[in-house]
Amino acid sequence: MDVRADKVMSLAEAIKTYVKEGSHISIGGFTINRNPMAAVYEIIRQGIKNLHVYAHSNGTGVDELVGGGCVAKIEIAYGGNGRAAPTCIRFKQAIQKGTVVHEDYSNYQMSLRFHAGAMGVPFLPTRSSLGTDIVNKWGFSRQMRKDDSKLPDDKLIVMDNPFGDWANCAKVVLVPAINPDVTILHVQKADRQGTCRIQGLQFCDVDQAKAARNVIVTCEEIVDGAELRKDPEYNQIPFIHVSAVVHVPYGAYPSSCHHYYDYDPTQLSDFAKAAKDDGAFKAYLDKFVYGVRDHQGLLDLVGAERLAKIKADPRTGYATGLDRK
Amino acid sequence: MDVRADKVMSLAEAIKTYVKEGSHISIGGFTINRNPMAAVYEIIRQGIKNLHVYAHSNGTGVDELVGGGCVAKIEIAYGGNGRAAPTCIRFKQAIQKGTVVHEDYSNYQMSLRFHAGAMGVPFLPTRSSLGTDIVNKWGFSRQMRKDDSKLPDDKLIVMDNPFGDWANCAKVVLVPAINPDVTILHVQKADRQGTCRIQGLQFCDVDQAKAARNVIVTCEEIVDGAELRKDPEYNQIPFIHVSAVVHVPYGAYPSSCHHYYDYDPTQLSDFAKAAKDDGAFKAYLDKFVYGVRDHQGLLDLVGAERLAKIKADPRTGYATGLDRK
Amino acid sequence: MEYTLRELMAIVAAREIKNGDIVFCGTGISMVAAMAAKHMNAPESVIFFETGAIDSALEEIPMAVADPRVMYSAASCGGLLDAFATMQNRITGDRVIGILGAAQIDKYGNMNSTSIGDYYRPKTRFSGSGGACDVASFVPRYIIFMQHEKRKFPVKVDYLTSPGYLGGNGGRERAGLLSGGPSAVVTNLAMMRFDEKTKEMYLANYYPGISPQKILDNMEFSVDISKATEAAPPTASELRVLREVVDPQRIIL
Amino acid sequence: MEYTLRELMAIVAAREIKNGDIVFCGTGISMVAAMAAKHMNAPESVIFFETGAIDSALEEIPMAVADPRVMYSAASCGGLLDAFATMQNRITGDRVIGILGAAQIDKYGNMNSTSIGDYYRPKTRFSGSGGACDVASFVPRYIIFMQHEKRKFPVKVDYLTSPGYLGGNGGRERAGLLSGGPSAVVTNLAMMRFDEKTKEMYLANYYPGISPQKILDNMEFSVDISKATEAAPPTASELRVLREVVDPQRIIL
Repeated sequence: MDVRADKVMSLAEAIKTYVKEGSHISIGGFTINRNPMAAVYEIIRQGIKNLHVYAHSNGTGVDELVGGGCVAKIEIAYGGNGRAAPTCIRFKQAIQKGTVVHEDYSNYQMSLRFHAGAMGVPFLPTRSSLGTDIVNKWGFSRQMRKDDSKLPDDKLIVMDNPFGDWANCAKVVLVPAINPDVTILHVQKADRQGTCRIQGLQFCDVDQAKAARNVIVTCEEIVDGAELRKDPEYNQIPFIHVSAVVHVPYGAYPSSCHHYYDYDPTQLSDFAKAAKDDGAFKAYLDKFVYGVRDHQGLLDLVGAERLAKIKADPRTGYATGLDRK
Repeated sequence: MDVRADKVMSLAEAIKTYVKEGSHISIGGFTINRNPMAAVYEIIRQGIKNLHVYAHSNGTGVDELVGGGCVAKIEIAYGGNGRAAPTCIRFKQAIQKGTVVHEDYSNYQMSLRFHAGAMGVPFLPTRSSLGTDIVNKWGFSRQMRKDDSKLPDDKLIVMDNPFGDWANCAKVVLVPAINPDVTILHVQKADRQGTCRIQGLQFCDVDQAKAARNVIVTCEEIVDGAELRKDPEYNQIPFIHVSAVVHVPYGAYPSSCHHYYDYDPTQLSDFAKAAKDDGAFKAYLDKFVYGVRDHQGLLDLVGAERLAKIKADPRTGYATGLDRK
Repeated sequence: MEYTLRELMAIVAAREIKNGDIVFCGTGISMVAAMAAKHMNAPESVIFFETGAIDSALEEIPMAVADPRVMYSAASCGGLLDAFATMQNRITGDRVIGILGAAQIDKYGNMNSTSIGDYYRPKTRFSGSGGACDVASFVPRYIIFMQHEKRKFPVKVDYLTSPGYLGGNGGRERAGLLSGGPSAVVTNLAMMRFDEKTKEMYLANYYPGISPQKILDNMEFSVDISKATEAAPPTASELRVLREVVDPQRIIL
Repeated sequence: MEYTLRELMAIVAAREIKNGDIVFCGTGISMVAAMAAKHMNAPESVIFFETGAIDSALEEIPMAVADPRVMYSAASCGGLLDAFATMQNRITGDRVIGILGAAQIDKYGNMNSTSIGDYYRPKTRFSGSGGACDVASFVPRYIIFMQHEKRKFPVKVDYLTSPGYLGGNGGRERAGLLSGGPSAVVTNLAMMRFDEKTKEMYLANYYPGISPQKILDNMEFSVDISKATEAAPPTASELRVLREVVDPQRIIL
């Protein structure tokens, strides 16, 4: 929450200011789309550890954060990444090795938890997951919850419908609100004050932003506020929720950014291949993350030819006919 | 819920098909903006009675429905209409005379009730109204609720936060979902299948639509679906929620429709004046509602000169410099 | 310089707004006060409306919170759920100052905007809560506009629409509400505040030319007048903002 | 005409979709099946994705439900809350048919897509629910894609991610879930359905050239095979839709 007129800063500064060891964070986007990848790489590069991550289906970004050794705990609905990795590979390995403490929810539940945080209520109800292990198995024990004031006392609560059979519903599952310390989004357009316009699907980005104590927005373009205000109904996030605005062209690469560029099937598949082996993965990080100064450095490694291939077609918003095998 | 490709019909037919004696209805818009006035007049003209109305702050439209003798019960947050009528005049009179049974909520609570209906949950929580008469005084008695399966057993329920002090919250008020038999909206643009694009503020229109069993959309323009689909992120209501599409230019008149026309201060104030007196109000209805065949008839009475005065300026979306005293 | 009491009301309220505040406002004089503050003492304040518009340009004064004039050049135009979440959510909500009005108010700042007499068959029906109950429930401080008349300051409100301090100190917390509550009552005669300990209304400032006794005569309950001082009259610059910038058409004032 | 078992799977599932259905689908073969149905037996069906896109044009097959290919020329692009509300809400939800997949399924159609072994330190970790648990909780009928292997049809799933019929007839209702549940399990060998009374899985159709015994050999639990008939092989027109219209790049198939 911040009303300053100019919040533009460098990515390194934004991450250093708002993402701390042990921070509870969430990132925007979904699997292979609009993940704030430049910010994810910067977090890895700055060596920020022990993050508590709230994820619905943030495929690529979350898998790299896990792979980069930044994550201690994760609340998650889905650790998959489309065709490149039906289960995210570093995530899979971390859970199997027990290096990340995890707790499972459904996608709708995670969405509702951000929605509750944005609304300012302690919980929201849903009819999802009754009778399942999502209700029965808690990743974080009662003791761990009691010891940590940043965790609710219960994973979720099953309750009889207090309005009898209203809405023809016998029971509901209450899921607790999430208020991340920081949410990081990548959007197409933002002004210097932080008002954002997202094109294409919004996923949970808006609630993730409104629920967070601080919001870092990376964007393809910084545009004039007056321009955005010509159609205020298309600006999903007003500046009052935003702490930092960072200009990062291709900031979602190698995930896609609708109307700007497609996902890069080559890079996603190279990442998936490297992720399968600890040595290869170290080499991958050394080359693409630690070995470059910033996101432009990574883009230079990828090269103009590959970026040209994923350039969005103006009609469809994606790279028509892209070889995605 | 309807996937037919062409749902265009006349307003008379849409109202006759979906609005019945005793129907539970809600209308879109807010005080002096985007009320579906043509539909409201058609309901009055068709003499449909005993409606149960769910209203947040639908000023003009609700007041005319009450004045037209169509309303038996109303759940409402606000019966005011801006400067023309700080308290809606026919509404005020009906409550004072006891001709309409009423129950009060707050605007947020009514919004949440539609949101719950759209989400398909029996209730949503809020921190609003604890300690107030909104909690203590029920318009509909327990017995009346018990006898009517279309009313929840409780007006609302105060509950201790089941997650302890999570979100620093001790108690919440649970408000029950609303699922109207029919919701009527006026929007700027719709295609023949019912996908809608609203410009300017959305109020509660989208949830009111998604919560309803049937939705009638009146619109300024029927546009090509392919045109709307060029920017699907700006289409707030997909066709699956819509039952009928009706082309009614100036369908919100005398309330405003952003980017098309402003509210008509003269007509609103003439209505307010007439509404104060039973005889004058009868004459008003005889002239503007019963005395015309359809909405075009009303517009003809108003005349081109008055309509020209409220024409929206392309820059601001309203009639700049309009005399509104 | 000549001024009306209504102009002074707007200015007194505007002075309550701090730079950087997020201001929730309704129709009428509350909108005038919020707009005036933005042009006077709080240039970086952000005005928003329950209908979902945030930081509107307000080139012309809106006649209602759904007026298309609140949509023009806003940072964003959402809906009611967005607007109220901005207040219920503590991250943004703790920065909001609300401006409300009512038909009745009691000594603890509890307000009635619903009806006078029996709820089911009232002598006089008003508009009802609208967003007032929500704002009064959610935000840490809010200003209340009132006309100073005896019947409008009763010992007990006929219907408690919007919570002030309920039964006094700790009343909000016992009911489960967020702390906070009304910070000022601005009338056509005076400005009242609430005692930090008892949460009872007291006279803070009487307007130039208005005696504290006249104020007491226009209230059913009595308030402490011992701390009262005279309010500063409007400055020429404040009046200029009000008359030339905020409401040149004199729609509200 | 030659065909692969994977092609037959997609076609068998597509045949389950009725004209006018709203089809929830995920990535991979479920998307192929939904798209095929739209070009075959259910031209007026509406495909939507948990990411919030409704009735996308799908000129190219998406590789994920967040693929920009689901955004192009959709009726609307919202977010996850919109998509799941469409299913949880009975007005639209009762018209939805879901298509899901899993790592394990039991005889009551309960699915595991979370992990094998101890939940806290699993032998194998999968993606987790995603929207699968939500869809299985909300919609009146859904199709499940499975690879037919013994370990994937266990007596008890290691983690119950998405509810089928839980403990059998009345199980969903006792848990407080909506009625409904899985209507078909489509594998690379057969299609199974669930008995109306017991809610136990039974063999409905075995694919041409596959014996019911081979199917039983590939399951840990046994199912009734007495009602089984041979599935109709794909027609030339079905294969043409699949190969030339739905996935000409052979990205999924």
